[in-house]
Amino acid sequence: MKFIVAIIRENQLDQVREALIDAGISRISVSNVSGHGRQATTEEIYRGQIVVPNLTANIRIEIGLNDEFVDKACNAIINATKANENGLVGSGKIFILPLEEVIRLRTDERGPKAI
Amino acid sequence: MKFIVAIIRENQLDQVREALIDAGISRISVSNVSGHGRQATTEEIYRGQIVVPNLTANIRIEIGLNDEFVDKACNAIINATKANENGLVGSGKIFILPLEEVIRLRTDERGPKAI
Amino acid sequence: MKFIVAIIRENQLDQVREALIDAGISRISVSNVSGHGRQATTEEIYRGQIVVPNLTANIRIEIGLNDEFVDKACNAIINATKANENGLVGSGKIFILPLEEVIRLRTDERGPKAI
Amino acid sequence: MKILLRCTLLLCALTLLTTSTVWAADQPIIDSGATAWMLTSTAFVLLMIPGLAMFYGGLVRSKNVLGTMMHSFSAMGVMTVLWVVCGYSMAFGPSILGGWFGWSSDYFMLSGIDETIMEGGIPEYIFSMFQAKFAIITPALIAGAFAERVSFKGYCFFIAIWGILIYNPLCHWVWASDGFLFNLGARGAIDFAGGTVVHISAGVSGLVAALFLGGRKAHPHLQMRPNNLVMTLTGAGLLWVGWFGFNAGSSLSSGLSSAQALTVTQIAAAAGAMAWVIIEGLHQGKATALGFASGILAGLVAITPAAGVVKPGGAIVLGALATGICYLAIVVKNKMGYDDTLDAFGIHGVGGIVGAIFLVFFIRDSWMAEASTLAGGSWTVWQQLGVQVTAVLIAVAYAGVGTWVILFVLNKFIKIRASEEAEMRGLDNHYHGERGYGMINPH
Amino acid sequence: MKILLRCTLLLCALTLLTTSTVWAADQPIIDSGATAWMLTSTAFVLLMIPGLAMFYGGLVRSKNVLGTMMHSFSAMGVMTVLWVVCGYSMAFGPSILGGWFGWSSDYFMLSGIDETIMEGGIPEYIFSMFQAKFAIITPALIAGAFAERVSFKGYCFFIAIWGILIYNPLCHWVWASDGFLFNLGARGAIDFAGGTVVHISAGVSGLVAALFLGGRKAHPHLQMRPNNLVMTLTGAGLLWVGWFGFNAGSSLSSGLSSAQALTVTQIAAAAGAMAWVIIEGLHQGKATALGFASGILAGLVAITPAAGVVKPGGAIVLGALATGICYLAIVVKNKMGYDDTLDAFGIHGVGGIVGAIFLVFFIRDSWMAEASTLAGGSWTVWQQLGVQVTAVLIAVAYAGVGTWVILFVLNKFIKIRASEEAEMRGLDNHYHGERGYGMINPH
Amino acid sequence: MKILLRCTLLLCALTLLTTSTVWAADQPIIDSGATAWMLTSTAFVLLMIPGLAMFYGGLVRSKNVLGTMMHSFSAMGVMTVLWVVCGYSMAFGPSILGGWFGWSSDYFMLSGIDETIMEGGIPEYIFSMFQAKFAIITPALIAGAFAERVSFKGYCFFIAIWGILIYNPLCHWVWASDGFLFNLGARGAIDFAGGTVVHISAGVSGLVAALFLGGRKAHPHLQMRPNNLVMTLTGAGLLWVGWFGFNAGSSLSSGLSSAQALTVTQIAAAAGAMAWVIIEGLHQGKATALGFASGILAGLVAITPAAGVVKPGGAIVLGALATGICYLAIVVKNKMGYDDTLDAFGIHGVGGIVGAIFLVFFIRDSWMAEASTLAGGSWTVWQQLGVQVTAVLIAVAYAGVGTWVILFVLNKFIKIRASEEAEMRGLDNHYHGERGYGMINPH
Ligand SMILES: Nc1ncnc2c1ncn2[C@@H]1O[C@H](COP(=O)(O)OP(=O)(O)O)[C@@H](O)[C@H]1O
Ligand SMILES: Nc1ncnc2c1ncn2[C@@H]1O[C@H](COP(=O)(O)OP(=O)(O)O)[C@@H](O)[C@H]1O
Ligand SMILES: Nc1ncnc2c1ncn2[C@@H]1O[C@H](COP(=O)(O)OP(=O)(O)O)[C@@H](O)[C@H]1O
Repeated sequence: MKFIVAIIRENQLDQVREALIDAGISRISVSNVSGHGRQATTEEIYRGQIVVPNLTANIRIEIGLNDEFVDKACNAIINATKANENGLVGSGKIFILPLEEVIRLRTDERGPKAI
Repeated sequence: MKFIVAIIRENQLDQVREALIDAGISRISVSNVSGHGRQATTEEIYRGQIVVPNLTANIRIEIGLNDEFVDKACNAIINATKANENGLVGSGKIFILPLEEVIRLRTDERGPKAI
Repeated sequence: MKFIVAIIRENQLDQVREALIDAGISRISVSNVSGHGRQATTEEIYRGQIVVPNLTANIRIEIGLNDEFVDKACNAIINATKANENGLVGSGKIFILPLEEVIRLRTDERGPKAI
Repeated sequence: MKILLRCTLLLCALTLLTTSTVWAADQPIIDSGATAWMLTSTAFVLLMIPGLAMFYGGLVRSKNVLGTMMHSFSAMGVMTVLWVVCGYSMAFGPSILGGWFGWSSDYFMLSGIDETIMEGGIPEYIFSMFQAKFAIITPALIAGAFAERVSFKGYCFFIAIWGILIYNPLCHWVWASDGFLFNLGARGAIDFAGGTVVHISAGVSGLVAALFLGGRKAHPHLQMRPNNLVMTLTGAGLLWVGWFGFNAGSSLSSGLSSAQALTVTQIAAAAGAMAWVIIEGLHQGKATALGFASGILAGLVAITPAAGVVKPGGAIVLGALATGICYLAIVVKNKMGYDDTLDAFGIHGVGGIVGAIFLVFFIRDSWMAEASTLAGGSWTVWQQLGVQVTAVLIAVAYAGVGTWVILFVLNKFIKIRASEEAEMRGLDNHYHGERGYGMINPH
Repeated sequence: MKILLRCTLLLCALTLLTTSTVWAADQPIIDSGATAWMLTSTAFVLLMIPGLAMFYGGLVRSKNVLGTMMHSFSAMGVMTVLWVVCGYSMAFGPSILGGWFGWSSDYFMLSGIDETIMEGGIPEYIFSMFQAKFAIITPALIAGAFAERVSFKGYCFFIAIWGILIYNPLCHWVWASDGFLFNLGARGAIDFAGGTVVHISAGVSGLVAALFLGGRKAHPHLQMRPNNLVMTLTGAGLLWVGWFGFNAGSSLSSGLSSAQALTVTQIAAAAGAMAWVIIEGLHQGKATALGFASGILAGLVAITPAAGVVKPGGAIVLGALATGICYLAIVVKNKMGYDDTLDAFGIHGVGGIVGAIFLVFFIRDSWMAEASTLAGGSWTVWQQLGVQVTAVLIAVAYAGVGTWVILFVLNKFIKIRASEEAEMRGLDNHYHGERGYGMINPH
Repeated sequence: MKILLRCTLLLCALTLLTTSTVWAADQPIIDSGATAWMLTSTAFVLLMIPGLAMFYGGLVRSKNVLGTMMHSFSAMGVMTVLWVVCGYSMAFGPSILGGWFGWSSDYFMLSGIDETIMEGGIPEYIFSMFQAKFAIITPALIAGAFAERVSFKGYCFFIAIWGILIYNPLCHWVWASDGFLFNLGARGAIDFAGGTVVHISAGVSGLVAALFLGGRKAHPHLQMRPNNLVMTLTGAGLLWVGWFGFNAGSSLSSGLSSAQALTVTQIAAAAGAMAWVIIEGLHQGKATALGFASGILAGLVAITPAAGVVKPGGAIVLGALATGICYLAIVVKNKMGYDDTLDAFGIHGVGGIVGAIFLVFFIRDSWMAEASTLAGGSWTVWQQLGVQVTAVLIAVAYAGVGTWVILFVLNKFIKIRASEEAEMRGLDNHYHGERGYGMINPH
């Protein structure tokens, strides 16, 4: 099993979620992060001054997956974030970590079937 | 050492925390996540329309543990979340990841004793 | 490759960020967490009553790194948090997890060069 | 604003009497009390704009919160300037073009009223500014219908044109002494503080606009939840406070009719709010805060046209009734599935109609009596009902058709609907280059 | 509201004089100025409700923010309706049942006062609505004592009954011209704007309720911190503004006594706030924003009964004194460990008592002089002190016992205390099916 | 406050006329209407404090939100107390020390004005409290210039001394009947509601303080973004509402001049806001909410000195002009890189100067006519321009130098600048021991 952490643009959450659902992955956890990277972030303007935030608001998606689903998930995310690229550099990352065990609290099931 | 990520119901944080402390685990990090799963989430109502949110607010607990504590921790969480189940499907997951190294910033200690 | 999760004091984010950048690590993800630990947290006062919060606001930094950068990163964080220690116990932890794969969404690059 | 005539006449008579000994009053002298209350009302009505911004702003998704609040605020900018340039003149100048609207070069830039005192002892400036607030709030209400999907530029041009072509004429018909609805029937169509002019017109226009622009991309398959109900609730509180200026100020005096208006306003709002939570409690088992706030609005909207003629008992019924029907309307909307995002029609349109029509059953006897005399002999509730229905239908038709035409034509020049990308990234980021809640992410 | 008599009489005398030439005044004619100010005050006092909602709402945990704000808002609904139905009648009708409360069928649905003008030239409607706001805010204040653990239904029924059985009688005793506290001693117990009626009764009832319902599940071993002090601070600001209506409006006129009341209100609030941050600074080394806000409240509460009789110097002392004692009271509370969650008693109860009692040392000479004449010869501070203490004790006893009885009986029919689960999941989710801050989680 | 003289005289003449028959007025009788409006204005101006707190508070980083709001709130505490003790006396007592400031033992603790009625029929208490609000808001405005880096204690002492040594004298010169700027030229320097006294002095002092204290540690290399623009926008709304009291209240009456002031206030604010979003739209391609809010302020600031003398047309130009120049000033600031954090100078200083100077081109003819007669024959715009420029220069010089001296001396005793650690950890945590947004972290 793998544990995927994907950092995406704030405004691509909906697309990504739909893409994942289409790929049969319905269980995810989403949170807010601020990112710092090379990405040309969408500027903000305050009192006539352009501010390139040094921490951009991004979305962090966490998914526990069985191995056979990993590629599906990654491709789903990659394709979903391709859309509306509107020329901005950088649209985040996917990190794949090893996952040793999962427990479904509701049923105490463990391992792959608990994902 | 293991790195545990537990996703639980927003409103069970207090129970879980107390259970963990009873199990001798006093160091945790908690954050807000929104989850999407099979869980029958507690509905919300807006202007007479029942809304089943497609992203439910959950709590994410992160714990770095020494191996011997892992089961204790999991059981504590499982039992704590059993309570007040009030028939709602799904109360999250526990993910167990391998942890290679820990550093306590205050003392520079490393490894198990730094947990 | 490694995946570093560092929990630091809320108010040391700027120092840490600058230290990391000096160490050549410009890509990070930052989020809010509430922590529970041994740390003597900065008290808060409500209506003449001193409150030692049982969940302190901390900052969580996530960094995907190539192995050769891990020590640099850790040292940067350690040194940055040493400053302004102002006698408070505990200034968090660094957790180092194994990282199997990274994908840069923008270019589909994988592995070390995608970090 | 009919009732006020009676009392202003009285007032000015009185003031003249008390002072005629002093000088031959070439123009009525100031009634410092009435003036004080009108100054205050004007400020209170302005308070409704931030109130509305909070109410609407809290209901959308975080990425659109600033854009939505700006819909209210920008109306404050656009409409004020227009009002000074041509609005006041079109609304309250003598009828031209067969009464379509009014015009008086005197009112251009308000240049002619620099020292005018109206009967009732109020400087005309205040009346003009008080009315300006109504012209501001009406388009701001419309914005609720197409929240989260309109381009800022498109919106600004829309409300400008809408204000000129729809609001000003309607206002003229109903409130100008030579407006034709003002003189309909025995004592005219009853619209004390803007049931038809403000709420019905806004609600209907909103509905038309919502249909014209279509629903949000993700509507209804993605559930969209309020970003800040705390703010929405607070906004409802400010609206309630501001509404006292809105209604009690419409008496254009500081006396009995103001007191009557304020009283029924308070009562109807409370009744509406209670009714909503009770209905919801029975229907859904929860008494929501948003429901309470919506009930406040429904009650306030319904009493707006009626504030001058109904008594407390009537206010309770009217408030509760409006809530009941608005609740129904929204349930129906959800069934039909069109995207009147923040229920501009569901609450302001429906509530306004309910108020304007059902008020006839609660009219103060004294009012009916006078109506009878004016009508020469008799004037029945049913005759007045006819008048009210006519007024409502005219307002609905004019606002509805007019709005559609405006949108249709304007859309040829400016894309009113926000671009796909703007809608996805959020109005705040795309049109305003800002984010509303910086504190949420570490920064 | 005693002082106002003097000046309203003067005013009406005046108005009559200036106008008697005009007609034989069958009823006093409108004083448009006084009316304007009373209309405004009524609106300002209503502003205190959102203000209080923000103040309280910001202090609880996020999961209860809406539920707590709804405690203030729902009072606006429940009490207004009740006031129209029976409250005004019970409070200001002629005494019945040996003066327990008043009643006048005229006041049912306010039907009898549709055109009444009171001496002072104010339509009775406004007086009634102004008073209604007091009946609204009092139970809303109580809610602070048992925040985060009361069922919404239970709360609504509680305030309804409490308003009828506790507030209305108290209000009658203190403010109705035939109330027995109104006629105690030479010039009656001094309670200009509601020290006993509003704050003491609310504070004491809150304390009783807090004890009756018991502390929150996690109190005190879990530290519970405010979810939004920014909102709390803003709420305190709105409360300050609203309080001008509360106090200066209680003069029921627009003249000297209003000015005096407004002045001391401003001063006492400032003195209270300063005192709090100074005390806190010395005691804890930090000057907290919540402390500043609490000091504002303490000062305002203390000056409320006194606003008509003390001068600026006295206001400073009174404000600072109240803050000092409230601060102490809260420290003691924390020691004793009962769960008066938002210090309804610690600030409103204690502050009200301090104000009502210590005001005697700062009474304007002119007032004492008149008192002496009325008392036929002499009237000392100590005699007045006796009167004040009596009034306070009566209020404390009546509110305390009464509240306990109400809770005890009501609890037999409805569980007032929130269920374990409701408390754990939060009032917002459980009773209202909503969340206050949607923006915090990605959505 | 010059204009008001004319109208108060008229008013009192009138009142005397109508009532002289009644008694030999030993002191002017109350004008309940004017009193009502002044009571209301006083409350409205107080509303500006929470408004300003929200406006400023939303613009800083989360860790400083409470500290920044406390800058506004604590001014409410400190300045009120000082005003009662010595401020009113220094500002409006008869000149002493060659007119540097005034003094009258009568005004100590306001003891001498307990029953005074001013011409115009307003209790002096209200005038004193109305003026107190100006003394509160001015230092609160300064705080914007050195936000996020000042120690709370240092700030409190600074505003106390600044109020005494800078504000009171300036206020005396401009508004006291024996102030030398009040009597400059034909009809004095025009400063209707505080362009020089409030905005210019605040802006300039802010600039000096910002330079004296130096920039924030992270300025400019770290981008610092607003924590809550939603709150900032709401605050701007409250400021707009409060400004009606600020300007229309400065007529010290309830009549024509109040109406004129209110009208131009509304118009200038709208024009300013529109202008800002248009300029920004052309310059940056985005119409920001913060820009809109800033435009509102620029317009309001510019009209403040002019509200009594310009007409609607002029108000539009003045508002737009002020916005244009303020926008420029801020662009320049960003180039120069000094850290006037929230643009206290960029908006209040610059806007105030623009208003005070350019108003001469839009003065009402009637005013110029009277000026001519007073000047004995002729009085040209250019002469008035001279007067205005003089007044502005004096204000700039006095406030600038004075502030520098105060800071220099005070800094010897108290560290005004926040410690490195305080700045890093945030004012909220370090000075107030609190956090503003508890809801953001699980708790
Ligand atoms: N090595 C990394 N560790 C943690 N977060 C990262 C890392 N690289 C990228 N991110 C996250 O992804 C976001 C986009 O990063 P960016 O630098 O634009 O990606 P790219 O590598 O394509 O340039 C950043 O804002 C950051 O939040
Ligand atoms: N595979 C997963 N990856 C990430 N988060 C998950 C996963 N499964 C569950 N979660 C989190 O746990 C919460 C509960 O999930 P749910 O589907 O109800 O659990 P169950 O598997 O018991 O049905 C979800 O809202 C989501 O936040
Ligand atoms: N084992 C752990 N698992 C998760 N988070 C931890 C752990 N240990 C520490 N933390 C985080 O680091 C913060 C500081 O912890 P603290 O106990 O002060 O460190 P120390 O171990 O130096 O005493 C805590 O608030 C918590 O958020």
